[in-house]
Amino acid sequence: MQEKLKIDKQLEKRCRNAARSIADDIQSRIEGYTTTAVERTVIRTLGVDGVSNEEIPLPNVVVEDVKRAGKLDKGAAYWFGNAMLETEKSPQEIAEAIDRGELSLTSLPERNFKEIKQLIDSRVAETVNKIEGSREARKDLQERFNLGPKPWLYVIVATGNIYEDLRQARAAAREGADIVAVIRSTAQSLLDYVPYGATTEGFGGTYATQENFRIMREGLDEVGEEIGRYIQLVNYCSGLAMPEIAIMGAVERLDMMLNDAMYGILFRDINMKRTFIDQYFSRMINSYAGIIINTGEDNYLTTADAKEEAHTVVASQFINRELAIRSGLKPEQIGLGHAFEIDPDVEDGFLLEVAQAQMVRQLFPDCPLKYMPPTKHMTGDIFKGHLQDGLFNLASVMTGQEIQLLGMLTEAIHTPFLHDRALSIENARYIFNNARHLGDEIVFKQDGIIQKRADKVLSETAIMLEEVAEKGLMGAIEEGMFAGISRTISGGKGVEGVIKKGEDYYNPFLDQLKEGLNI
Amino acid sequence: MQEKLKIDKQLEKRCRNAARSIADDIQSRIEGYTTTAVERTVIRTLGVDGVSNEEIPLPNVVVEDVKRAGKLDKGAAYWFGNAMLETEKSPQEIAEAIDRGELSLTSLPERNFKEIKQLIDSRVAETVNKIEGSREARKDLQERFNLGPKPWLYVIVATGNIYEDLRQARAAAREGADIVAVIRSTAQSLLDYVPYGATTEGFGGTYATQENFRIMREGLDEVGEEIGRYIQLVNYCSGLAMPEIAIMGAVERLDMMLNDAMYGILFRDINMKRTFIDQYFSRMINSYAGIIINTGEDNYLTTADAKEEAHTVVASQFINRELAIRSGLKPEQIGLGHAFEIDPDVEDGFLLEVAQAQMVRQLFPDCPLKYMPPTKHMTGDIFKGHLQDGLFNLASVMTGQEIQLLGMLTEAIHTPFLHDRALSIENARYIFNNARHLGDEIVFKQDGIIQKRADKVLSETAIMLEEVAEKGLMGAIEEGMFAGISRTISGGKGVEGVIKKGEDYYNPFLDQLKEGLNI
Amino acid sequence: MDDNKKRIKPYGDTLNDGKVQMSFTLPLQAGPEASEAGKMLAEQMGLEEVDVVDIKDLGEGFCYLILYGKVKYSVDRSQVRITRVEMETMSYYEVNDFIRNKIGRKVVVVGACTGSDAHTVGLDAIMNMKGYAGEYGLERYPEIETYNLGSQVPNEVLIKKAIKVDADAILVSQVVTQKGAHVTNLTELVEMIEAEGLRERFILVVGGPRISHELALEIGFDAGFGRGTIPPEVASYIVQKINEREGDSNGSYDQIEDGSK
Amino acid sequence: MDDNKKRIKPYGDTLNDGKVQMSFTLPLQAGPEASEAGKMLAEQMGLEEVDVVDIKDLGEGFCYLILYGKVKYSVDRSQVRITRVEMETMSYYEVNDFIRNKIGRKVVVVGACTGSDAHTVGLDAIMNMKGYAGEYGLERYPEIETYNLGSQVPNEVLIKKAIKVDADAILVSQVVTQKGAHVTNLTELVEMIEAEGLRERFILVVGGPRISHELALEIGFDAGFGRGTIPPEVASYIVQKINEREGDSNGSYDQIEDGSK
Ligand code: B12
Ligand code: B12
Ligand SMILES: Cc1ncc(COP(=O)(O)O)c(C=O)c1O
Ligand SMILES: Cc1ncc(COP(=O)(O)O)c(C=O)c1O
Repeated sequence: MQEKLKIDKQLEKRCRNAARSIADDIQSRIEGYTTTAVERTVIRTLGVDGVSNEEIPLPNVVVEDVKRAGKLDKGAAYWFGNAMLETEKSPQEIAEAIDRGELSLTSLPERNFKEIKQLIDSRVAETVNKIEGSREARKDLQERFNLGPKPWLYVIVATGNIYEDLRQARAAAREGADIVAVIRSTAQSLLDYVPYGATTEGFGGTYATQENFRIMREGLDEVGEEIGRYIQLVNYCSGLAMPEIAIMGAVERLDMMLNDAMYGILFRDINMKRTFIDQYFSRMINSYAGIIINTGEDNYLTTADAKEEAHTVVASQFINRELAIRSGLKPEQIGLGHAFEIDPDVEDGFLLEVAQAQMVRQLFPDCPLKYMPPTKHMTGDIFKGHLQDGLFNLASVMTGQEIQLLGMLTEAIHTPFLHDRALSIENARYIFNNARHLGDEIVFKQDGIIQKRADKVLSETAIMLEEVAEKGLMGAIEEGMFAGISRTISGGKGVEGVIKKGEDYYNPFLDQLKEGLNI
Repeated sequence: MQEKLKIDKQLEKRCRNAARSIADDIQSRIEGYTTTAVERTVIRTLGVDGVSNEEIPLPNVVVEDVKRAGKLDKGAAYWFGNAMLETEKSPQEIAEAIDRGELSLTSLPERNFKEIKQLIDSRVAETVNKIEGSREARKDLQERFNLGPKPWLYVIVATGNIYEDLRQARAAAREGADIVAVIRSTAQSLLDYVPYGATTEGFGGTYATQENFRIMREGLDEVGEEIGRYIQLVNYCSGLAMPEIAIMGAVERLDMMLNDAMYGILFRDINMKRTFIDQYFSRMINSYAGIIINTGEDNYLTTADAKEEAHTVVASQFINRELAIRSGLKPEQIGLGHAFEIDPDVEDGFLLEVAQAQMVRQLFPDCPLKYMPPTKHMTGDIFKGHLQDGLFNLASVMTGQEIQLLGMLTEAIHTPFLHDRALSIENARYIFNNARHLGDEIVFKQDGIIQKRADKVLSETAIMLEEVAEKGLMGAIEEGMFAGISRTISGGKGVEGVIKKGEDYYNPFLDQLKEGLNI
Repeated sequence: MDDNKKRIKPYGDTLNDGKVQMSFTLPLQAGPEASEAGKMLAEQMGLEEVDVVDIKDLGEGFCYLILYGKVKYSVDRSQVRITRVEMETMSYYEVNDFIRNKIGRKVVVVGACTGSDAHTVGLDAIMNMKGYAGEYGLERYPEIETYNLGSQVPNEVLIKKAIKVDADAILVSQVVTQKGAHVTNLTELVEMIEAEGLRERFILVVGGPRISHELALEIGFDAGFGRGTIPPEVASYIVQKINEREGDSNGSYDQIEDGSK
Repeated sequence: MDDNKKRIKPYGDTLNDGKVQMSFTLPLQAGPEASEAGKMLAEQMGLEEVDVVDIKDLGEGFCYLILYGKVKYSVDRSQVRITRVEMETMSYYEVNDFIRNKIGRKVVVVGACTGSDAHTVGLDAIMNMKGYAGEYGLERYPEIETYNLGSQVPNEVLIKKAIKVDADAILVSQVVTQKGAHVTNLTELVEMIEAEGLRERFILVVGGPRISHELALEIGFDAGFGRGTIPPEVASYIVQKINEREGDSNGSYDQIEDGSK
């Protein structure tokens, strides 16, 4: 296919170089650290699950026990392995004993590290095998059922009740949805743990729990079988418990995870270091599990203006991509985010959207793009809103987007009702089918509005990335260069969970992942 | 601007040649005839108006009087002028006397023709001056108020009550409508007369009467003044009283008239000859009055399939254009009709629509195109319907259409409610503004779906036109070549109103129009 | 059946939440007064937690409101009565066999779009050779003789024709319904037929996108067919009805009020 | 005022025709039963001539209906009561002058998105320097001292801060309203403030796209601001309210139930 836009190769190269140096810098700053969330994840891979009487998840209980003793710098796995050898109890029993106050990991005699490592490594290997099993199962099922044509129709469910969510998801799948995301309850990202079990209450969304993942997976596989199409399941790998969610998703065969390098920092005021460390680790898990991540650049445009700040989105895409690659994610797993958020009153706004979508398409030809619908400029006028979503769908099919999060005509009013979603799917199917090959048919004029817009945004992107490279990403965030939001390096939630690794830090899961991913 | 489609000049030429010979043939077959409707129109130009006690319009009473005597071949004007000289009464008094049975035009002594001609010609000249006055007034007002940018937003009102219509029209104008058409009551086209006075009842539309025209004109001028935009007024110049409506519209300053060479024949089963004669005459009036005609090719697609029969639309456009030119209409007055009527389930249907719209645009660059919205495939699903209208609006702005009849989301349900129209206008304004220059930005691929579709339709058009030229248009209609509807030459309504002109046939209005139009 | 399932309520995202979307125009300028008036109206309609999500001034003293709310009413499922044409839908072949075996003569059908209605596509879909939605039209049935009089046929003309060809059934299409045009038209037809004492002689069928069987019965027709009707449905109804009237009357194919569950 | 004008009814294309569009999902499969159930429900809501124009099966035993009808109810215009924040909206300059002349000290305002709500854009629109819709935010007002605590602020933290800076007014933004989250949150705040005996000390203001003044009063706030609020409205309200409480109390700016016409 002929390139529809001319991309200035020089500018593109400058962007890539700057992004590379930004990512390398971040990597070098986080390498020496672990976090409580990372450690909890390792503990989970050993088979600890469930909650205490006070509903505190046992992985938290375990890690808290080591942290309290100030000995997390060796890695929780070390202490836990030691306890397993010493007590000859199962991981679950050990965790329960700690919870009851009968055991403290760091007060046991220390065994030989080799012995510990042998035991723990083999335990972890079981979990790693499980993940591989999920990945294989996905491959098999996708071959058997097929995936729908792209752009894939991505819908959200958000009733707060997992059983209601499933019902709505099944209905959506039958109507043509390819991907279902369960939106999380409003405050979950700030929880420094993962809730447990099936949940039936939540605000604006449903808690992400392992059991909820399982229920949805099972239900979607059932409906997939029925309709002969594999339905992809999505959740959020973000917030203070990010890597734990990653492992849960990997085991329960989620297919995509919202997972952005900066979202938590900017939009949830989570500490930067904490975020980058958790990010790196969780992305390795996603990578290994064959999960596609969805980055969240769309969010910038909810606080910044989409016309003025378009380049910040592209800059962030370059950065997200470089960081993701450093976690072993393959390009086809990096679902870079962007959005259709220009004020609908802007003359030729559609042209600007097409310019952006097409440019991003050409800049990242091997990444699946996650395209977000108009949200900020949606109003109570559901009829106009449906049209805004229609143009969004058209821009998508014209520019070859891949993961199409469907807009809802009631975006400004409430989380989607059953029929809102049905109308959205109808909208996308109608537009996609009616303009299926429009993208192949047209070429953009050399010096037209679209080409010029793309040129402008790309050159602003290069300038911005070079500035960020200069300052370092953390410094750039401090200065509010993304989404107009500024966060300090030492501020934000979860900073107390960042721990400097000791010389003898041991993380069996990290090691096995690195090995498996060849990084 | 670069031509977006390649048009095969050879094919185009074949089409034009065939259309020319078709039109010439029709002209030669109608030249020797007049109709009762034409004669009534002449009588109206002399100042006869109003209705009898039985609500029969006096122009009908007058022409019936001559027809009964079998003397219409001389032209009603001759007899009427004679009576004016003989009785020294005013035209209105004469008409009333005939109605009371006190006078029969053909039983008076016959005066000298020169004398008659002198009197009548000067009377008719007054009416012609009035028409010129309207045309000038339009020009002045359009200069003072401006017209909106194209595509012009064309909406319909159809409450049945002229006062309610006006109210809805004013609201629409303020919301952005450029053109308002008052849809006629369902059965009016079959009335062999024009109702009289302001009317407040009608089914599916409002009667076209001179007073109704006046009321709307006045109201729209008022709102035009208020918003600083000239609002164009439209009605239907079709059916058995076509030329009478033309003269009424000319005087009351309508700006557009639905006026198609074949609509009445196909869709109202009106006799062919009658239609072509009335057509020719009424188009001269429209031409002189500076009125833009709207042809009705869109209607074919309500009974025929838009994908399969697209070439019939183009063929008819060539014919309509040639016939119109023979009535003195300038290309910029010939609003050729077409429609967005492909089944929404057709893959790439939008591409086919764009191909057609773009091709027609390039084939008739000097004619304003009247683009009709989806109707047949609209359903009770108003949300999907609103999107169908959205793609229609997009096709229009992409291909430079000019007269955009707005689709209504409730098309399949009821004649438009006030808010249906408001939502339509909002739809068009949103799409037009958002994609204002999209048409200038894109070029269609050489061997793409769009180009190939245009090629195919044009070549089918040429073949069809040559076949029609062979058979003659009347023969082609007999064979059901348009809209799949077949009509016989001698059948249909109003055939009894076709009269062979005598040697000494006199039609002062026709003569003056011909002179004025240089034909 | 448990009580919960018996009472039907609208659903947004929680069973029986009663969520309803509504829109209408009020003869008021857009503003807080209109918004409140819209809310009050919705409350009279049984809506709770009414939220006027959009209000748009339309000029001329009107405004358009879009609102959401929770309706407090529910429908008892056991009370839902459907009035529908009761018959067994047969295929093209079955209908023809039925006529041959049970009626034993050709069935004659006359159709028209009456009054000022010129929408022929629907009637043609049922009557013409080509048919609709992949199903042959009545004209194609070897055992049915059809007369399609086309558009804008006056009621007198239709009746005259039906008498002349000794029709079994008269099919009327009515598409324009604005201001009740169809009701006037259809009532007139029934009255004219009754006045001539011919009501029992014809099966009277009406169809159109806004026609329901219920309405047809009210007006005095035998059956009404709405949106999406296919020819074999109409054929099946006619032949079964003829058989019921003339023949071994071994079943009732007429309207039945049934409380389905 | 003539009676005709007093009674307000929806309008389609004829005055008082009562035309209403509605849509909802029912927990029934698409089909005649669901269509009839939808019609019955609409009839309970006071609709006549109900026409189910579309019905779509959504799977899982649900279907979606779109319908039109004529509502028989009307609203007596003289009975329409609007509960709105009663005050004179002043400009940026007028507000600052008002503070200087009538209050004679800086006005202190604390704002937050409380509970789990992280939608800061609305509150920022009102409070931040930049403002909204071309109007400066409160932070820009030289006579107003502002503290914007941002998102997901627990009620305790907000109250503590308000006490600490001796705030005149507390501004709360609530955007997430699903399952009544905002009501729980707002009620808790009022109760906590009352429990500490501080209710009279603060002017309590809430805002958000689904917030109405009426709701705010019900919950125990002093005022509520909805969609499209601009900063000077909020500033005007606060300063007038302070003046009324402290000052020459030469007018009532509080909520007034007025029957406007
Ligand atoms: C095509 C069309 C036309 C064509 C008709 C061409 C023709 N030869 O039929 C033309 C352009 C001429 C036309 C003109 C007008 N139309 Co028109 N038209 C339509 C349109 C777009 C589609 C109708 C259609 O063909 N449907 C397809 C057929 C297959 O469906 P159907 O009719 O429902 O038929 C099915 C069933 O109902 C049933 N059925 C129908 N008849 C019968 C009969 C029997 C016996 C049985 C058993 C079953 C049956 O079976 C069929 C197959 O399933 C509709 C809008 C729409 N999308 O529905 C407007 C519409 C019907 N028209 C409308 C109007 C008002 C007019 C005009 C009166 C406007 C005017 N004032 O000029 C004119 C005049 C027509 C007249 N005198 O009647 C309105 C009617 C509003 C109302 N509810 O009263 C509509 C709804 C558009 C609108 N929103 O304003 N129209
Ligand atoms: C932007 C946005 C976000 C951004 C927020 C970024 C940020 N920093 O604020 C992000 C992406 C982070 C986000 C996340 C979520 N969102 Co959100 N979001 C929106 C969106 C698109 C726009 C809101 C907005 O910025 N409006 C513009 C501002 C200027 O308008 P406003 O808020 O109405 O404010 C005006 C007035 O209301 C008033 N006002 C507001 N506050 C105050 C306070 C005072 C004191 C006063 C006087 C006036 C006042 O004045 C303002 C100016 O006029 C809306 C949809 C929409 N189009 O409305 C959904 C929406 C609000 N979000 C929603 C949801 C559910 C969420 C999530 C909970 C989803 C999830 N489970 O993950 C998350 C989590 C957020 C959380 N924990 O609260 C729902 C809420 C549904 C409901 N009614 O309960 C909405 C309606 C979308 C939907 N249909 O589902 N969201
Ligand atoms: C990348 C990314 N992560 C996470 C979230 C949601 O996070 P939270 O659960 O904090 O609302 C979003 C929201 O859309 C997102 O885009
Ligand atoms: C060209 C043309 N003339 C006339 C009409 C309307 O004619 P009637 O008044 O016969 O319905 C139409 C209908 O759309 C039309 O397209």
